[in-house]
Amino acid sequence: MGPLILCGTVELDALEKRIAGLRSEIRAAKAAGDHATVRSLRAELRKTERAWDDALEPEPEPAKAPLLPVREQVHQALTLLGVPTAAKMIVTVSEAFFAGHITTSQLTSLRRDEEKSFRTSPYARPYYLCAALTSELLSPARGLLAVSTWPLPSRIIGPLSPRADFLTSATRIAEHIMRLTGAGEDASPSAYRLLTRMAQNIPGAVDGFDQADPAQVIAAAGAELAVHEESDADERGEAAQRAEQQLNEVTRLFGAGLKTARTA
Amino acid sequence: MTRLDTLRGPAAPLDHNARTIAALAVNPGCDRRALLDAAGIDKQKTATHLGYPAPFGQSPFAITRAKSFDALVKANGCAHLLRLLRHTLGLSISEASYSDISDVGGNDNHQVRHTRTRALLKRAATDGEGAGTLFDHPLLKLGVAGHQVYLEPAIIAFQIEGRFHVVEIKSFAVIDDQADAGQVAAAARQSAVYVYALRALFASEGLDPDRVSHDVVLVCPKDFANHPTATLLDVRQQLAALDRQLSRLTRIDRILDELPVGITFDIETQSPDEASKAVSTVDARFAPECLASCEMALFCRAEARDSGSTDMLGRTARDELGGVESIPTALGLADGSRSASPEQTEIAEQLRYVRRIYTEAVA
Amino acid sequence: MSVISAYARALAVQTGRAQPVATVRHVHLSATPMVFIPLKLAGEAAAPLAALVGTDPANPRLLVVPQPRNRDLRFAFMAELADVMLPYVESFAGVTETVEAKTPYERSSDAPQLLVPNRGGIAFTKLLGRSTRFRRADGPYPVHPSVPVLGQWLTFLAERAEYAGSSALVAMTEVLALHWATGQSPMEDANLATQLAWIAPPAGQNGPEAALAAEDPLTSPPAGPETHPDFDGQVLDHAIRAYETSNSPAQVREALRTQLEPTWTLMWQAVRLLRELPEAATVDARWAKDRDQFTRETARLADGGFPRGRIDGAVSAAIRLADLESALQTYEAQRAFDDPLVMTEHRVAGKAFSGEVVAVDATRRIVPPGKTRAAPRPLVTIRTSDPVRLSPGKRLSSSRNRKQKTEIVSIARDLVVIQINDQMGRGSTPAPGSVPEVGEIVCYAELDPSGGQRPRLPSGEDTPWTHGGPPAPYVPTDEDAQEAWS
Amino acid sequence: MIALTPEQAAADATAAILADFTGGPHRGVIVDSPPGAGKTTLVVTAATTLADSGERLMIVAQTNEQVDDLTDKLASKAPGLSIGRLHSDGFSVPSRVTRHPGVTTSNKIDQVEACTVVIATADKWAYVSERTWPWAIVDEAYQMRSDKLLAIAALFDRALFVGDPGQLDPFSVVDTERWAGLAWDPMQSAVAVIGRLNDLPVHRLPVSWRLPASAAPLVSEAFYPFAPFRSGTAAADRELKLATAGFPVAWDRTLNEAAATGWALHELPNRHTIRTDAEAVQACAGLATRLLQRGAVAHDENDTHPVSPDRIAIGCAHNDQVAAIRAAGVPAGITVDTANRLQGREYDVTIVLHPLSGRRDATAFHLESGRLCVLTSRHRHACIVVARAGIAELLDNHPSTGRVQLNVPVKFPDGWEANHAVLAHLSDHRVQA
Repeated sequence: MGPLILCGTVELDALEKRIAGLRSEIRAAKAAGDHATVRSLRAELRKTERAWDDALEPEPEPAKAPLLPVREQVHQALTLLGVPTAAKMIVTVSEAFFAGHITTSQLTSLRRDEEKSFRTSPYARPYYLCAALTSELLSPARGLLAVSTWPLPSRIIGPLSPRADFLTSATRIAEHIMRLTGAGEDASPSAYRLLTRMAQNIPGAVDGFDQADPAQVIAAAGAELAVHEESDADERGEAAQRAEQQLNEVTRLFGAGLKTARTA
Repeated sequence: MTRLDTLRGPAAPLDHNARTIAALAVNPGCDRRALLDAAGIDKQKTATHLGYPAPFGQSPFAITRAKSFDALVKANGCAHLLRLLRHTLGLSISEASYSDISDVGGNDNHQVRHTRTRALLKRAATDGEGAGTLFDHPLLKLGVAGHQVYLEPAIIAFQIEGRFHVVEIKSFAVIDDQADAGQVAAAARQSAVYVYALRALFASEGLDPDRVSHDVVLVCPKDFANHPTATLLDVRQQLAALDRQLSRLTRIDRILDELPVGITFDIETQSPDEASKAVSTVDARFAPECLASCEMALFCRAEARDSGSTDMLGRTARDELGGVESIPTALGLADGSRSASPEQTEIAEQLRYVRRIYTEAVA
Repeated sequence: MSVISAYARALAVQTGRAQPVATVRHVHLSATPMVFIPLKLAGEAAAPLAALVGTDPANPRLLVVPQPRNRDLRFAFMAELADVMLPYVESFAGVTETVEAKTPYERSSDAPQLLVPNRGGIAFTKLLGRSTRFRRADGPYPVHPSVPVLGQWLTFLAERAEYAGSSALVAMTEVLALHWATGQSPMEDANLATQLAWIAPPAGQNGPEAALAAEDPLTSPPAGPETHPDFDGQVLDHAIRAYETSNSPAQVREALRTQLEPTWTLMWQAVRLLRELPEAATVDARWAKDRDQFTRETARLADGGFPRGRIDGAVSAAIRLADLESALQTYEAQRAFDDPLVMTEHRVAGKAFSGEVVAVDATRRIVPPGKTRAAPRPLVTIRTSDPVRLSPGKRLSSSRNRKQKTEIVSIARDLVVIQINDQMGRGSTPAPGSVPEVGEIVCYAELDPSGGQRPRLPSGEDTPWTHGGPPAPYVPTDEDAQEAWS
Repeated sequence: MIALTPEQAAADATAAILADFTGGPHRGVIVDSPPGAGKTTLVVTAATTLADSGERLMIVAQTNEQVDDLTDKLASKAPGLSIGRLHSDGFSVPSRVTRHPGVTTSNKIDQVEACTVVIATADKWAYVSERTWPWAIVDEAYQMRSDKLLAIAALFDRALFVGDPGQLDPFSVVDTERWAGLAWDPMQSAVAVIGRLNDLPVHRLPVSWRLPASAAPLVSEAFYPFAPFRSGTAAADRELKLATAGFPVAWDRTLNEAAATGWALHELPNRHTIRTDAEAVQACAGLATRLLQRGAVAHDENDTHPVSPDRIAIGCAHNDQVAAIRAAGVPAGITVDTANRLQGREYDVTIVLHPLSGRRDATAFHLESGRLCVLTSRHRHACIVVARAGIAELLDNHPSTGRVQLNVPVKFPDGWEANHAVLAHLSDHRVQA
């Protein structure tokens, strides 16, 4: 590492000289009232200062390569949840239960890639990560990912579905924690944190700032779900029927509408 | 091509949004600002062209924070929001429906979204219970100075028992039930614009506009955490002020009439000097408070300083100086080097007295 | 603002330099003040980002939070701050003096003084105190034991700052504005760099030139607690990313140092300027109050006192309001009696007048209302050219004897007749010197340095039904200590 | 439904209040009373009703003048009643109080506590302890700061709070934002704090006996938008006559307009001035002088009397304006005072120096609705407003950037709106000087 430091010092000296030079040029330009030059010099100054900062620092190590492919980690999380889910939640669940390390940015183009793959060779894969469909227009619902093998009604999003799906996912997370503890393992603290956070938004699911109890969450979420279930199921069923009739095999998975890909 | 288009030049007009409309009430006495806004001129670019870039901006950290808080409140089918509404307004458990109007089947065209907004809200208003509770990203429309402006509200409209509320999500903190009064006031002014536009929509659909409540649901982070909390904010006073400001926009014609023929503020074809002369033909009403809110403020301040205007000392100082407009005049009256006009007799007498006791005390 | 300060501002514009609005220094300046310049992360309520702090102008301590969104790093920062501040604060607790009073008591001979750049610095200090004083060293989210102690002291100092005339925690721009009128607006005076540029422009520059130059965020970064948005976007964001990848805070430190050091220099320049002013007569008495409160807080904390609650109950709010009003009334009066330049503000408002005594009826005796025996009530006639706007019966005080009560008897053109009501000794005629003499120049004002009396209020547990009944006494809870801080 | 006469409406309201106060389940009853709605009469009636049934009672008012007025009226109405007037050391009680044989005055509570009714200012009551009264009446409760009530609330079991919600709010010279939003914010009025912390019945007196038919609708709409009231008299019941015809000059034209319509706006040319604008000051003093010179006679539902100096008041916003107007030569006996000190008082004719006259910018102080409300609701016959032109523009140009605190009930009306409403009305009565 010796030579590197030496090199860095030389580089630092040069940069410092340049910074000092730029500062005096800015002062001069300012005194002359040449605002345009001041602005461009300032930008240059900031760039140089950053370069100086960077020169002071060693290069960051590259992140470790993932063990499972991203789409499989997503599938894992979605299978646990059983309902169309937004990227952020998928990431959180993956981390809490599967020691996953995907980031939301890795999920942004996932649906588009899956669609491309499906169009090229339909049903070549055992499952596709696909869209949820809005009940009224059967267009892809913004930001949600689903699994192609699920029954169509569960991929439909009606007005009550976001709430119903939230309650369902809370229930399934609680059930999974109970499965783990039942099997003698314990869920991670982040799994409990996630459950507690969700429970705080379900009436009667948790007391104050306590950690949520899975059984209590299941009971409370079930109670509220019972209120919405029927109308939500009706809406979804009706829309699913329409989708079966009106959509082709691609749009049934990835949604109808003008800008399918863009809204992914 | 209207005179306002001529003023703006070839650049496309800036869109109004709730913030710019709310800003109409910030310094309504300023002709310069009124005209630039009415013509849809980019004040930021204009000020930069004139050599006085705006003295403020927004930190990327603040922007990120605002976005992530907004996402948090709406996450999981608005789970946080439903909790808050159930708690503060007694929303019943069964009312949990959520419609997103940020696009219509993937189409985010303004007209399409606005039509959908109207349809959904009308249905909710006429069909009664169960016909919709939360409406995210409604696209509203408002008549401003004679033309229709689309408003892209970062809000949710919300119905409870036939009354509609605006939900405003802001990322400033509510600590021990108090929040920064300046930021709350700004939020109230902006929300008032949405309430106003929503009421206009109701009226045009033949619905009672009073079904849109003047109580806005303000959602903010509580204390030092990210946990959202809701407070009801009564915006009746802001609505009254907005109503009056909108009705006064017609005075633009009066300002235009006083302008030299053919004048333009176009910054693409004019040099900074030329543009600066042109802008100066419209009077500004500079006050130091402008520095926090108007992109043109540094230009206007320099103008006030060059002319020795008492405006640069602040509104209170100006009032204390009995309305004398220039600093040299005030000091001239004080030391007697300038004789007072009849309407300056009183302030001159006071200033002479002030000068005498001030000089004695400093000595 | 009065017409006096408006005039002084106009004069500043004309002369190109700030003009005095005080002839003496009205704040206490410690021999070893601690300068504290905190910065916060934009968009967050109270996420500390950095601070430059210390008592030695040549040796500031830079503290930073390399990733301000990380709660553990924030508390590590607070622990570090405690490491600087607590030894300073506690160093004053040991040395005391005995105060001669009805019941003599011990008072710290000196007390800590914290100087922050502006009003925002005080508000942020208060928030830092609020966000740390309920923390605990044990339980689910433990912090370093010094953090809640620091929180208690920051809260104490921030609450002292609400009292007029306290010098325990002082915003520099406000102190400067108390002594100088610049040629810019009061709003712009909240910028320490431009304000100082008007007061003491660098050689070769006048005030307005220097102030304009000092608006450049590159040479004079904001004095906090907010940082400049361009700095955030172009420098800080980058540096924080570098920390996340490298785990080395060096870049963040360097970036923040550039933002803080110019203000550090300005703060000590301001201290030097203020030291040049002679101290006003009553500064010492007010500082004694600060020392009293400091002594009490030290004792309270030594007894394991709870952190102060989040809000005042009905009774404590009423008591505080009365105390704040009394402190302000006293301070306003003391300042005017200490400083003829401050008194001009009251003279021009017609609430005070200055003039020559032209007649004295020293032997006058009357039976005062409600009394049965005659008592000396001398009359003094003063000729003044001030625009007196007081009416008969108004109570006045004067700097010649601030305790003496006088009242206006009559005003006719430029002649004001006042009656002296007390402080004339026990004899049947006034004691020598207790009544002004003909030819003396005197100044009387409708100002009461005594601060009035605090109304008698019930104790907290006796809060009546009208005010919601007795509140539950404040006991810190786990919930307070665990309050999420993300 | 048959419309009630003003007398019936007022009697019904009083009966309901007394029933609620003496027989209801609440510890407190709030009565909102618009200007001149018979607040004092209500207090006297409530006091005598309680006293007649053998109950002991304490009365709280805010200033010595209010206490003396109440004592005088109470003693006149019920000469047999034993009344204790408690006052501070060194205060000389005026003869209008001491002339009543039933009144005992003292600065010591033990000298007066045996009286059936004990009456004092809130400040004096704060020094009374270890005694309680079953009943209390708190007068001018909207002027009373919440912390003052806190100091005396332990003295009574049940209380009637009477006051005018449209007048000036209590204020403090210190920054009180720290308590903003708290239900017990010490800066609120006594009524606000009891109302927020207790579920108490609120009654309203529906008729103004002071304000003429020409003024009640405007004052009601501009300042009491959610608590409307009406005038107890019809237009024909009140008449203001000027004995001499006057000259065709501005002052006389203004007086003519005021006499004919009950309102006049004496408008001076638009100009920014210092607070003690000499022309405006001169106009205030001059109009008052001319009014006396022209021999104004007031005819009302009770009698016909000349408008003597004690029936005229000049009101303004600041003390220095009061001083300037007094110095400008106002005939002896005419009241000149600030809005704060005119609260609760009544005259035949008032002359008002508009708080916004000659200003370039308005501050919250000058816009406060309570200030304008007090100034424009003191008269039985006519109100003359003196102002420079340009107030409409000032209001239009006023930036609405005020601070908003969470959980603080919005105060209605907003000063800005109230000012607009009054100005719009006055523009129909404008006389240009």
